[in-house]
Amino acid sequence: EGERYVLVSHAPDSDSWWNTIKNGIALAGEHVNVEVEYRNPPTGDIADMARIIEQAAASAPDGIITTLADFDVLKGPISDAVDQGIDVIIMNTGTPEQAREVGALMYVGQPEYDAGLAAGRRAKDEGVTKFLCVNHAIQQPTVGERCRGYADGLGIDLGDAMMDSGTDPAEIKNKVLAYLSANPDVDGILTLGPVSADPTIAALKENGMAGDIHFGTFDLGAEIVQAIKDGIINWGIDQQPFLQAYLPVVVLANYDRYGVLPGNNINSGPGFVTADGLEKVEQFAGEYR
Amino acid sequence: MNTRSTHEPIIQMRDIEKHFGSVIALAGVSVDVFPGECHCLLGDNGAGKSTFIKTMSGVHKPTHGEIVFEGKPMHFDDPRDAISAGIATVYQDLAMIPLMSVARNFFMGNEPIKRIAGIPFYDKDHADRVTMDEMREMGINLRGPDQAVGTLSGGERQTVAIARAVHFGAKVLILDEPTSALGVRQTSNVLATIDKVRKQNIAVVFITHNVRHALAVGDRFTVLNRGKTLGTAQRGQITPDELQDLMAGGQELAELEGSLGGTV
Amino acid sequence: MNTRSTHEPIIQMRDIEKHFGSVIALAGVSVDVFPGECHCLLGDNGAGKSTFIKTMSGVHKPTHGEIVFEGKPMHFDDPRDAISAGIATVYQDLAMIPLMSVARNFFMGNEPIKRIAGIPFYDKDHADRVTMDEMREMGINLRGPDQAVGTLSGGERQTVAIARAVHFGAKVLILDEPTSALGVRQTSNVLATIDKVRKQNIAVVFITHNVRHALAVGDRFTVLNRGKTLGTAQRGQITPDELQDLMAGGQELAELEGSLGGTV
Amino acid sequence: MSETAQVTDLSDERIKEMSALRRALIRPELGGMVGTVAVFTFFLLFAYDSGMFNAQGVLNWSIVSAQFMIIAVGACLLMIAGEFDLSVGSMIGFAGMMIAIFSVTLGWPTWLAIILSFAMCITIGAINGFIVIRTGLPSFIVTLASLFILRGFTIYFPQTIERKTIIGGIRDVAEGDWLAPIFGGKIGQPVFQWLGDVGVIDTFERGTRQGQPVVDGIPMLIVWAIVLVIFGHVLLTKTRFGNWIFAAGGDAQAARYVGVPVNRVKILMFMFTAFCATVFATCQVMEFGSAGADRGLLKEFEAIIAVVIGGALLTGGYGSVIGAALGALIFGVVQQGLFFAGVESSLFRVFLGVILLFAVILNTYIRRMITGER
Amino acid sequence: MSETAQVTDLSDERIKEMSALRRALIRPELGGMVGTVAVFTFFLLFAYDSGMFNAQGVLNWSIVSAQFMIIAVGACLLMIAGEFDLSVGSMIGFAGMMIAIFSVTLGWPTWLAIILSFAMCITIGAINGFIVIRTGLPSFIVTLASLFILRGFTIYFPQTIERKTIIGGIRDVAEGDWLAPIFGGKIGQPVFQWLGDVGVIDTFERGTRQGQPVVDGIPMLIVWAIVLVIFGHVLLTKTRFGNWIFAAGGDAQAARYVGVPVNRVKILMFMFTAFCATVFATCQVMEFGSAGADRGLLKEFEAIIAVVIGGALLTGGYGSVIGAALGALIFGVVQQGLFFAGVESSLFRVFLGVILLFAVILNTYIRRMITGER
Ligand SMILES: Nc1ncnc2c1ncn2[C@@H]1O[C@H](COP(=O)(O)OP(=O)(O)OP(=O)(O)O)[C@@H](O)[C@H]1O
Ligand SMILES: Nc1ncnc2c1ncn2[C@@H]1O[C@H](COP(=O)(O)OP(=O)(O)OP(=O)(O)O)[C@@H](O)[C@H]1O
Ligand SMILES: [Mg+2]
Ligand SMILES: [Mg+2]
Repeated sequence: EGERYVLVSHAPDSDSWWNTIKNGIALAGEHVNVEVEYRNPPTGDIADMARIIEQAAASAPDGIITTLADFDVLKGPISDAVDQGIDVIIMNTGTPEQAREVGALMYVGQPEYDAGLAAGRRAKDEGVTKFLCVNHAIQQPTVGERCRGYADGLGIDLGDAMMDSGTDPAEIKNKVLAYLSANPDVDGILTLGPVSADPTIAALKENGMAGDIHFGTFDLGAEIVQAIKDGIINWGIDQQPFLQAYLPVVVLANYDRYGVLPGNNINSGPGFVTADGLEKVEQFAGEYR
Repeated sequence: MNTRSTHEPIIQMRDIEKHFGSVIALAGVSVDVFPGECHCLLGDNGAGKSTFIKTMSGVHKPTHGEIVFEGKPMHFDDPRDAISAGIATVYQDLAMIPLMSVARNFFMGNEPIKRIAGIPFYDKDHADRVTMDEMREMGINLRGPDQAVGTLSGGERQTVAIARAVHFGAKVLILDEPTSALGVRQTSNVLATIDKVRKQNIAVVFITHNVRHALAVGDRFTVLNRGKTLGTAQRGQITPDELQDLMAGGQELAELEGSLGGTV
Repeated sequence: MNTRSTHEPIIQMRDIEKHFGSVIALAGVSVDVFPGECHCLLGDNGAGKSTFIKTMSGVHKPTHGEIVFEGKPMHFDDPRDAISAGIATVYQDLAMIPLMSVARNFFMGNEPIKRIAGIPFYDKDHADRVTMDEMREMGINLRGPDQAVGTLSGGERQTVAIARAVHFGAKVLILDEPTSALGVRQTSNVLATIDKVRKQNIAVVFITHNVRHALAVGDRFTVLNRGKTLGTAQRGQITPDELQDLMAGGQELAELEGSLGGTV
Repeated sequence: MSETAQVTDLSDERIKEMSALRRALIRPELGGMVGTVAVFTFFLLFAYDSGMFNAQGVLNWSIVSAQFMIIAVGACLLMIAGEFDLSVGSMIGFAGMMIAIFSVTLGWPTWLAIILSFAMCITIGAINGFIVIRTGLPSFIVTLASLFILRGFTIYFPQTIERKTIIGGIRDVAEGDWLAPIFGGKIGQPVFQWLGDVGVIDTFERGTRQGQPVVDGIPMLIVWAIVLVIFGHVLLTKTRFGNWIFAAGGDAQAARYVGVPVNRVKILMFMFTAFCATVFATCQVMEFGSAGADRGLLKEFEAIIAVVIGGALLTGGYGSVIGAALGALIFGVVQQGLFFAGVESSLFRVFLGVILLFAVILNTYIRRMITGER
Repeated sequence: MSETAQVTDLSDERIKEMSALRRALIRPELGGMVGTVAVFTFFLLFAYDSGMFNAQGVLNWSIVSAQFMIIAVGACLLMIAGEFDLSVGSMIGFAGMMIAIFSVTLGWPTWLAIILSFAMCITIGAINGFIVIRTGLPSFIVTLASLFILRGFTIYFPQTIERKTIIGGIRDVAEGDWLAPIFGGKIGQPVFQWLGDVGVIDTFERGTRQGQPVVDGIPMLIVWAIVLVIFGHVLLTKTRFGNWIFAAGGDAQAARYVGVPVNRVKILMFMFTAFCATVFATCQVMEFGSAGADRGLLKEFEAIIAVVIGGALLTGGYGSVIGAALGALIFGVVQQGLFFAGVESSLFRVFLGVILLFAVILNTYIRRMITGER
């Protein structure tokens, strides 16, 4: 009772996707009656994140839940924490192998590259031949992996298909418009989250390609769900962030209390959300979905 | 000229004190200024001359003392109040804004207005025309009203500043060391301008270090020393040497005169 | 005093021209300066006085003409060269850095060095001591060597600047309008300092607008006008009025004298 | 007197005369104009057939430029008044978030939410100005502090209240509101429909909007940009207040001494900058229907860059709103044009830096010619 | 002469005397000292038992503060010399990326990669300085341009070469290199082992390092910070060159006239700032083994904030390296301390803004007392 767990993410303050994570740990904390904290580097600098993991370790919590946004950078601090006797669970980014290497109990999440690869394969089956990947966080290496995976899944070279879109919605929208008009043979779009997906939806509505062009996206949000319903987005890849946050807390609490631990890693995604069965998603998008 | 002093003073400064934190810049100074006279304010560096005229022109509020303007006690909250009452000041260095055109500088703070559809616009034509005329009158031939003040010489700038003050119907014109950076020719220019202004029955307060400049145009002379006034003298009642002595304090000057030949 | 002029000149400026883009600031000026004399440079605003001494002190390179220093032609690439040759200059406004202490200002560019383990450190003790001594000698009592220059008055700053130049063994001391912003007392102080310096057989080049200041200390007088020299006169060969006339150009002054009583 | 006049004439003879053509050309906006021409020439040559110059393409870079213009006008006037504001970006995020919280979370009418946000942001602008005036600190520091404070609250509020940092659904609650279309609507639809019908503009060939013109109206964003640029230009060059702005930035003390209410001018300019940032935020929120905590990141720099490219002096007292607008145009056209021209998008920053550098050097040269500065 | 002296004496009488204690207290660093005491008091009260003050916790905020110190020293000297550098953050990213590309992608020896990166960055610093000096443009603009240019290349290079924006594996290639440990190593291991053995420091409870102390040495990062602070402080206050730095920033023209080589001083300070940024980057790369395109984001502001909190004047000519170091300490302690105290992380920015504002107001007051400025 009353154990303390810290979740450390690599996301900058304003990244909206992580709200689901916050809500997930908060709910889990209530459910199993433990204290949970969320920490992140304000600008998304992974080197700063390493300091935060060290800081978390210094405050001697019962467990740390963290991402492996950059294995090289985070390997040291995480294995130090493990050796110090703190239980660690890796969530979100990273791979099960890397999680094992740093000594984490388990991995809950969706390896970025693999998710991209799965998306690419599916898009290939659906007839995509040339694509645009809208990257709103070009300086953050992890999300870019999704574009690489997608390209490999399609079996084509990434080339200049990854766009540095920035975060301003009007600029994203107009950059997408410009790109599509300069490259009329593009028949598939991949966005990496709500920040880039929402303006891209607006762009497609504006140039009349909505519903015409193949459109896949990562992560869900209110607008994305609506667009899936409207047939603008073919599918959203749901890595179910809620599970990535909720499960580790529950697992850690139960491990601390009763010594029980699932025997395997948990892949919370990639799950493809399509127009079928959207009510729940719609209701909780951005909050628990 | 002295007959003018029998008029009512246009501005009376009574027992003005001004403290800056722990610095006592003025320790009770009283001066009366009459219309149509040139009142010279003399004194050494740090005597408080600039501080004194800044209280007169609304930049500083006196810590203690009273300003009576045209018979009524006045409280200037900022320079605008003093300017609209008719007190125009040309400050030591800060007369003009170099990057702005002469015309815009000339009308700065008093821009002429032209209403189009009820909206007040800056009347550029009027401003340009007036500026060119006034400047020509002062003997400065501008390349155009849009010429930047930064391209004028120091004396020309002083002249523009004085012309500006006079143009806006000042009743009192305060000049803080207008000649200190000027050459002979430009100094004569400024002194001539002062003379001209005085003859329009405007009161001029003229600050200078230079006794000869003061004597050239002054009607009355007040010497400040370390924040106190050493009294006011009428023109003709005082010789240049007496004035010089008053400013510097006697002995020391004598000592110097020996070695330097009495020409300071 | 005039006997000194028979020596070899320490610095000869031969036919100096200086153009700034399309502006011709100096159109061929020649001046000789002798050790132990005070050479006054007079002239109206914009005559080119500052430009002239800046070519002498290495700030500007002359467009044309030659500088002969102690008999050898010199080419100063920047002020450091001139300073190390022995030409020290006190500029019009830019003598001191207000936020820095007096001692650091005094030694600026010539910091004393103390080697500890072979590493050259700034010798603060020495700098502080020398500064306090020199300042006391000049009649300025500092609160401490760490007092910021910003707290000194204008005259005090000029005095510090002159003391600094003399201290570093200048053979030629150039002063650009050191007295223009000063009161009587501080002016006397500066003039007395010039006199003292001259007696140490240092050549002084003294720029001023004020004929009386010039006559008080000058041995020879060169008048510049619109980038040209109007010739050099010896002390005693010229009256104040002649000098005044030379600076301003005659007629105009006469015109003014009429209305202002001849005391400009 | 004639004597003196002659002397001054002579003095002018020492300076070479300028030809009338040269004098007409040399204006603060010249750098911006040259830049604009250069940029358009470049893209006309290298991206002509990429769709950059058809109706859709033009609208595309116009919108992006309009966004920059809106904040550049505020930043320009403030810079001319001698200050600058690093909190513009955070203010954009904050304003949008406030509208979202008021209208979606609290359920207040959209017009009220918009008006309240304007009031709050303008107040914050005034506080920025007030602190700068009262403490005499450089505005760099003061607004750097508000950059952090505002961004902090923009993240903190929605997170504590709504448990998320993007609040959506504003379009739905704004349905039927009278004020919202002024920021999020379009004008001129009939004209564009007609242009589409007669074939001047392409029409959609497929999809849900088949037969409609590809450009169906001018977004209010562009209207706001034009209105603000005209307003700023007139205010600056044609009114008394404009003269005060120059004076306050040129030499605050000198201006104060001749009776210009410098403090009021500066505070008003801080408020105007905040107003422009809020216009930007409101247009964005109304167009996209959501407010995010990361909106407006780095916009303060982009505004300053546009203004500086447009010929304004960073230290105040000199500049032009038209120039700033041209700077924003250059900025927008280059940013979008690189996509049209197919240049690797991460090189945009490199281009931006290089353009900035060349623009300021050119502008410095022009300014020296105009003002005779040395 | 005694006469004159007396006069000056009198002149001083118009000013109230300061007590000796007060005079001893009033130094440029005072604001930083007061802030440091306040910050530590605060966290000792509110986060004492959170682990913030055990060996590991101390090391944690020490490292973060040391990082800030490294860039603050450079920024401080440059600011005192009258310029500032907004490209520090981009330079950090760029330097790290260059090391990664040279050593991993091109396979060159690590020492060569490090030295080459230093050479490149210092050259870029020199170019920044050179442009500022030659064009007379404000360094704000020039370094803003390099901010964008460098960041652009930092993203462009790895993306074109390696198709990703993060390059890892540097630790592996740096194995056995002679230069790498100077940036990525630790010192004092025996001492800490002993401390761990006697129980002063916690030891690891499991894993390969069981029995070793949790803090097993002082990272070179901290050593570099201390060395740079001492170097900067000595350079500034104890050498001739330090006097020139003050002079160059106080009034470049006046300094030039008395023979101070102002241009050289400024360019050297730009180079030193670049050097500090590269030290930061190299330490980071060597510790973490990878370089990312997002490294160093906003670090330029953090450096400036630390310096300003430490009492330096934004416009140059006044400041102290010790003050800047204290500013960095405050910054680091607050940033990490808020985590220890469990404060919502978005509020960090709010705190930062408020601290910045109070610090500069306090510092302005102190500076006025010291310099007699009005
Ligand atoms: N704003 C201020 N704050 C503090 N002290 C001030 C301020 N203004 C002036 N003083 C002080 O008040 C005294 C009088 O200064 P003031 O400028 O009035 O002298 P002045 O007679 O004009 O000298 P000068 O001939 O050099 O212009 C000086 O000691 C000065 O240091
Ligand atoms: N750096 C420069 N660039 C262009 N013109 C210059 C420059 N410096 C001086 N001038 C011009 O050269 C001429 C001579 O200037 P200078 O400063 O030498 O005059 P001065 O005799 O010192 O005047 P004052 O008595 O006002 O100090 C002036 O017309 C001035 O405008
Ligand atoms: Mg004065
Ligand atoms: Mg001069």
